[in-house]
Amino acid sequence: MKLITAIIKPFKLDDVREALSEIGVAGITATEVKGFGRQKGHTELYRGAEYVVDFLPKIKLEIAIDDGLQQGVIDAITQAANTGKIGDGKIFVSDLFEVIRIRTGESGAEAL
Amino acid sequence: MKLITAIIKPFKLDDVREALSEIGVAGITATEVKGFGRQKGHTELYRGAEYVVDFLPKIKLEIAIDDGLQQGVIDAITQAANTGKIGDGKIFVSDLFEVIRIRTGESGAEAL
Amino acid sequence: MKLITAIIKPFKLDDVREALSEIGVAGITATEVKGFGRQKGHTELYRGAEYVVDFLPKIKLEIAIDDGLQQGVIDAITQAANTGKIGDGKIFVSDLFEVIRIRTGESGAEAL
Amino acid sequence: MENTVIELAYALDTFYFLVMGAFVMWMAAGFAMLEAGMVRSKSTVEILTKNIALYSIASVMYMIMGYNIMYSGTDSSWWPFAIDILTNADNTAEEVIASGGDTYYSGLSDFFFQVVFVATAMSIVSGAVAERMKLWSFLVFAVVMCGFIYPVQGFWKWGGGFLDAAGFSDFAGSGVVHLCGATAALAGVILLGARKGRYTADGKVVAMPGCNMPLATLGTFILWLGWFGFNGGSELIISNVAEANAVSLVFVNTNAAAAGGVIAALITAKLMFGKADLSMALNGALAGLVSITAEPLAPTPLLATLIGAIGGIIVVFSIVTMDKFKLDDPVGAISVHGVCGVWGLIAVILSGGSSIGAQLYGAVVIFAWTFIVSMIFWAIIKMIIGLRVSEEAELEGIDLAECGMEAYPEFVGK
Amino acid sequence: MENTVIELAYALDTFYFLVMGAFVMWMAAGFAMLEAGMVRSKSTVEILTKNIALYSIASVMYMIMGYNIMYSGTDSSWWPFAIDILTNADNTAEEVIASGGDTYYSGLSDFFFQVVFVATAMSIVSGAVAERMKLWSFLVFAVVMCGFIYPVQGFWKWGGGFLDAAGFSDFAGSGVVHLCGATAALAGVILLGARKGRYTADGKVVAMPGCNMPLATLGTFILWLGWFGFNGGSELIISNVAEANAVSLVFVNTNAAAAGGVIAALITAKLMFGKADLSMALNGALAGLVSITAEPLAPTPLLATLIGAIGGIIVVFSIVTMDKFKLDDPVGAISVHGVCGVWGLIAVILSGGSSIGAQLYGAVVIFAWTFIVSMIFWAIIKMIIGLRVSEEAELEGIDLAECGMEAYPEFVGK
Amino acid sequence: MENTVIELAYALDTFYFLVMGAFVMWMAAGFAMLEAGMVRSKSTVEILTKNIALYSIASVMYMIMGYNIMYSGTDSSWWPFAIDILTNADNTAEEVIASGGDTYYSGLSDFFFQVVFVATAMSIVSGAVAERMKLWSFLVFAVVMCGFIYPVQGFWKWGGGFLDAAGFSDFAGSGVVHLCGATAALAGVILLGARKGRYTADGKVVAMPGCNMPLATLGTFILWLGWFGFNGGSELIISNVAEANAVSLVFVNTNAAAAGGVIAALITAKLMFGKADLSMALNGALAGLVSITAEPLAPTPLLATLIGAIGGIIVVFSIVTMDKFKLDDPVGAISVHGVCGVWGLIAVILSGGSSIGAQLYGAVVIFAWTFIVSMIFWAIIKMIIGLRVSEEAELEGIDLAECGMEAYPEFVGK
Ligand SMILES: Nc1ncnc2c1ncn2[C@@H]1O[C@H](COP(=O)(O)OP(=O)(O)O)[C@@H](O)[C@H]1O
Ligand SMILES: Nc1ncnc2c1ncn2[C@@H]1O[C@H](COP(=O)(O)OP(=O)(O)O)[C@@H](O)[C@H]1O
Ligand SMILES: Nc1ncnc2c1ncn2[C@@H]1O[C@H](COP(=O)(O)OP(=O)(O)O)[C@@H](O)[C@H]1O
Repeated sequence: MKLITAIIKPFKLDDVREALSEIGVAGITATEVKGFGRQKGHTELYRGAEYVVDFLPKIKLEIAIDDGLQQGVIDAITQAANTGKIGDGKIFVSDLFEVIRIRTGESGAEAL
Repeated sequence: MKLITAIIKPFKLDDVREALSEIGVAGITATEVKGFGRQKGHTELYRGAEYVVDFLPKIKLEIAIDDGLQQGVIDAITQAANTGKIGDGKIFVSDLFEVIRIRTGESGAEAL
Repeated sequence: MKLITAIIKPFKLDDVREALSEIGVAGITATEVKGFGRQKGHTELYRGAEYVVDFLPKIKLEIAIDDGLQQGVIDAITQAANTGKIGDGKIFVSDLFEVIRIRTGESGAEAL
Repeated sequence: MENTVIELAYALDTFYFLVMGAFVMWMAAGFAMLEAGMVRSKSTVEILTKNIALYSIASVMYMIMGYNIMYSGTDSSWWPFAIDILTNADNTAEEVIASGGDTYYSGLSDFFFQVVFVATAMSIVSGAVAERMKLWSFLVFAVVMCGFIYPVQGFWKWGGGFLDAAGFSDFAGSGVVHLCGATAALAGVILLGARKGRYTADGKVVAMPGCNMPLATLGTFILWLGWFGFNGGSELIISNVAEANAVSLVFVNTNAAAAGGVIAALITAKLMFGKADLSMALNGALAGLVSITAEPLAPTPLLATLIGAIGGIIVVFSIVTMDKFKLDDPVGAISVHGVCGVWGLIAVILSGGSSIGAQLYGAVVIFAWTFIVSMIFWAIIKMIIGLRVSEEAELEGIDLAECGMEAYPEFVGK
Repeated sequence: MENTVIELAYALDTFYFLVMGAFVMWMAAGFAMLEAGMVRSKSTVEILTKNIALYSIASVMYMIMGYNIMYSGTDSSWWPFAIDILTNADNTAEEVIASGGDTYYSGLSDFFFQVVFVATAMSIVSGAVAERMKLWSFLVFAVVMCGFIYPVQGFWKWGGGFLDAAGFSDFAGSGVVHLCGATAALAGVILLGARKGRYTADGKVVAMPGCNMPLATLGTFILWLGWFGFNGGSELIISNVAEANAVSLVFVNTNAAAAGGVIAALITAKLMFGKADLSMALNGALAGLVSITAEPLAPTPLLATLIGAIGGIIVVFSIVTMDKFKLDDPVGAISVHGVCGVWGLIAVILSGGSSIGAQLYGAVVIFAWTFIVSMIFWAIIKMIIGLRVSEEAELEGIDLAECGMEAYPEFVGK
Repeated sequence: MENTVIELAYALDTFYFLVMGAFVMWMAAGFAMLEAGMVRSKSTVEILTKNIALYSIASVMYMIMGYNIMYSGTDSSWWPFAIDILTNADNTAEEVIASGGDTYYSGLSDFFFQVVFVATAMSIVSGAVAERMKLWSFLVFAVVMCGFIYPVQGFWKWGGGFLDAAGFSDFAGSGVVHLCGATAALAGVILLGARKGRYTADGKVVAMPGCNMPLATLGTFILWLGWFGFNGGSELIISNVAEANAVSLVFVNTNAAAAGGVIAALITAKLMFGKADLSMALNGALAGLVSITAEPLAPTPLLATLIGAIGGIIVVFSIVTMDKFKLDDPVGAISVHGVCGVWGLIAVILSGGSSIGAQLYGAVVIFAWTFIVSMIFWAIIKMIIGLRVSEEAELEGIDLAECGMEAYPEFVGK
């Protein structure tokens, strides 16, 4: 099994969720994160003092999947989250050793 | 070493933490996340317009452990976080290559 | 490729980001997390009832890097985040199977 | 010429009454903010809805029956019933002049002043039953409380009923308003039970911190301001030197008592818990205010400060004690308004205003009436529509269950 | 001696005016909080900035021209123009005494009371165009609105112009203030368009929940309190029995209408949507207040409650209907102040205060004037500096783009 | 009959005094909200605690000694000492009548009005030392400030001391209240030092954005409203035509100056920083208010607007300059109340109210007295219990260290 971690722009969340649902992904865990990268942060102002906000709001999605879905998930995210502008984000893929569903105790692919 | 990632219902946090402490887990990192899965979201209302909240509040726990503890941790979480209702969450297990304690620079099992 | 996950004290974020920039890290994803560990939480009070806050605010950094950078990143974080007091945090290293840049579709080291 | 002066005095007293009434109306916002600050975020929309709805229900119920019950002018000292809907008729200039100034304010201004009082009494209830009571059950109780329970005991004292005849003294309502509201709240809390998880099986108290302390502080300041109207307006007249002085003294003493309450509660909390507990300081202010409400006109400012300070100490111990009895009152309303209300009634004797007997008699009567009748109505509501939201709804937050809305949809973490 | 009494009456009426004016000024805070609570967090700083700035602009523009236009005392009933800057001259004691009391309040107190009214009208606009309009475009419009558009139609009614002559009745401004403000808002909203993502391509309405419901509730309570000044002060005099009674009745009816509005809106929402929608209850309170504003002096309290209640029902349907027409009004200002403003004007006939013809005539004239002239000025501003922030700025939040600042820099999640 | 009129006038003036005093009391809530909005969330509970406690301490200290010092009626123009605790005695009707109306308000109403002024002065201090000063050290200073430092200089001007004799003019306290409070704050800030991390080693200013801008805005509106009482009440009498006009003019000018301050600060900030900085607009409103406070009765409304506007410009530059000197003032209190306080004193000469010499003399005396004596007391407190919380406590947040409580336990992110 694989864990797909995607960092996306917040307002793309709904699009990505729909794209993933369509290809049969049953579960997603989303986290509000702050990203630092090529995309420049912005300058804010408070009482005459400027300050740079380097870390921009992003959403991190974690999706555990069976190996076979990997390419489909990557494609779905790459399409749905793409705006073509810097800061669209990244997808990371790593191995998952085991998955367990807490409610039933099922494990492996059944637990997804 | 292994990294155990568990998605649980928020109000189960204390129970799980206690269960883990009992079996000797020394550290946990918790993140507030939003989960999408079999458990249905709810419909909210604002000024006559309904809207669906698909993503439900969950807590993600990350626990780095020595390989030997794996089954114990999984069992502890599975029991403590179980309500028997949909949405109890998942446990993911993945490999950890290395662990370092920042304060001392210790690494490996000693750093846990 | 590797994924370096570091749990640090919140007020060390800027120092660590700078240290990482200096050694050429181009991207970081940060998450506000709560940590439980050797560092004791504190007791708060509300209307005469005490309650213990076990989970302390921490920042989790996730940094995807090419294998070669691993030691440099670990050293940079270990130095910049160190206060010598309990609770400085941990660094976890795990394998990354694949990385994709959403904007361009590039993958592997190029996507970092 | 003389008539013009009488009219002018009437106008001044009426205006004074209206302004004081507007200050008391403002207390509705104070209760709303205090309670919204001291509940958890998942119960915030519902408590706000309760607050604005209860104020509205109080306005309507008191208009169609409560005011008439309370000031019926009946001969009976026990059973005042006389339900007439308020009209827009008022004293004519001729009547006022003929009275030689004995009729000194507009009847409608009196209604306005009185209606905001019943809303205050009802506001006390909402805080105590927060986070778990069904919205509509609460609103049904508001109908009964504002239309019936409160006005009847109000009649006994302020309408010229038997409590008044017995020498019971209650200037602005430590008993009639605050104790009455707190007693209805107590009956509700007993039938309702504590919030889930508030007390552990082994008897420990689990803190459930209020989600927004600035709002709670704002609410307290609003109430403090409003109290100048509450007590200051209860002199009912200001148009001569003696009365103007009296109102001034009431202002000074009201302020002094609140100040005493804050300082005493803060120090008590510091000594007992080792920290300067803001939530206790806020309750201390209100405790001081409730304590002086039964008699703000006789004490010197220093005595008023002490009366308030004792209220501030009492409230800290009372809140801790309530928890011992597992009476879960998220905002401390029963302690602030009930326990300190009784203290306020007793404190009247410190400035020689009444006898301890008369004061206790009044307290017992108000408590007994309100407790028994409230209990009956709460029980009826419980039987018919239930008092409490489901366990699941409470856990998830009463806001979603009852109002389908979040108070802070973009912020909340846990 | 008699002169002293005349002076005293003048002092009382002036003081009454000032206090009522201060209550109305306080409504500026009410609008600011209501709007800040009902927008999303990323648009909060900007809406706050708009609110404090528009109040300031209103104060200045009305001083240098608006007041003179509105109360020019010209013979023309159409075109009042007379621009004099306000001075600090006022009635002398001699003049007052010579008038035998017909001059009964300070001219400057009148200015103060009037200036807070124009700020109210302008505040209505800011809520409707929230989250997407450029700050400075809005402020330019504020200059025109407060210096010209509002005062001209105000002159037509309150300055003794042709609407007044036509028998059109509007006690405190359901039309002159609320309908006028809402109409300017409507013109702005039409030219501006809806917030991005508010209506989907297939016509569905996307809820954009307000980020801070306690603030919205606080704002509503502030407005409720302020409205006692708004309506109560519009009697303009209090210094005799009849007038004191009148002001009292206005207070009672204003409160009753608001209460009726809350209850009706809450029940309507419950029946329509199945939940007790707080945001509708809040709008219901304001709807009730707007509805009674055209005539708070004639109805009985019960009728006032009903007038308010009908306003409360109307506002729920109106808000839902606005969305059908894709008129995006984040706070419901057009429904509350415009639709209920018209209802308020019509409701005058329920207590026999005017004819339906005169009332509709007034409503149409105010609407037509304000709509056309506002549209022209909005269009000019749109051409020259644009009305709307860039799509990117709107998405990221207008706060950063316009004010460079976050409202809740430590809290916001999404 | 004549006596009745005198009594009536006394009642009106007293009532006016009480209402204005209540408005000023409300400023305590304004400071609390402003400060709570402009500190970081981890320092919010503590600043709220400070605010409610300082108000309480001011009430008590002024009652037991401050009021007597300030209005001792002593012959000495330097050293007024006379400590009597306030009693509930007041003018009798006979005295008032005998005075022929020269005694025109209740002595207790005067106390009430004065006591809220000292609380204002002390509130200024709390904002400037926020986020790092020990709670109890601050409260000890409040005891000294309200009981001694403030009343002594207050006596010099308003109690009939030497500053008054010198022709120094300060209508409502640009100097006596605002400059005094700001000077005590400055002394505190100097001894206390900046918040950790506020200025980098290489001299850069690190912004520490306030955590809740709606609260800060609410606070500003509250202060604006309260200021009508602050300035409007300082006329002390309203019961004849000339005085009623005077109070009206004060209201108009107070409002105009605040409006001018907002507009000028907003434009200045836009020009200097490129964005419409809300925090500066808020400070601009207060700057305008402070600027007009020394003389709101002589200028025309247009001049008042300009005086306020200049205050609004000054405050922006002053805030930026303070940071150059590493004087860390989280809410800008020293700039708003101190720098603009001096400007206000000088602006008196614009309407011919005094000479520049007398005004500077007054400013220097107030500054010197307050600065030196405050410095001494701050230093003593520093020696005995310390002024500053530990570095660790400051980093973690002063709320936990001092109050053991979080302001927003469910929300805070970073
Ligand atoms: N090496 C990295 N490790 C972890 N997260 C990264 C890394 N590089 C980028 N990110 C995340 O992806 C987001 C977008 O990256 P950025 O470089 O701004 O633009 P792009 O996605 O177009 O390459 C960042 O805000 C950050 O959250
Ligand atoms: N494939 C998945 N990848 C990542 N997270 C998942 C996945 N499936 C479920 N989750 C997480 O687990 C939570 C519970 O899953 P859900 O399907 O609702 O019920 P259950 O735990 O009973 O299977 C979800 O809210 C989500 O956070
Ligand atoms: N085994 C673990 N798994 C996951 N996170 C851990 C673990 N141990 C510690 N942490 C994280 O690291 C933080 C610091 O750990 P702690 O034991 O308090 O001190 P130290 O870093 O000095 O060892 C914790 O707050 C927690 O977030």
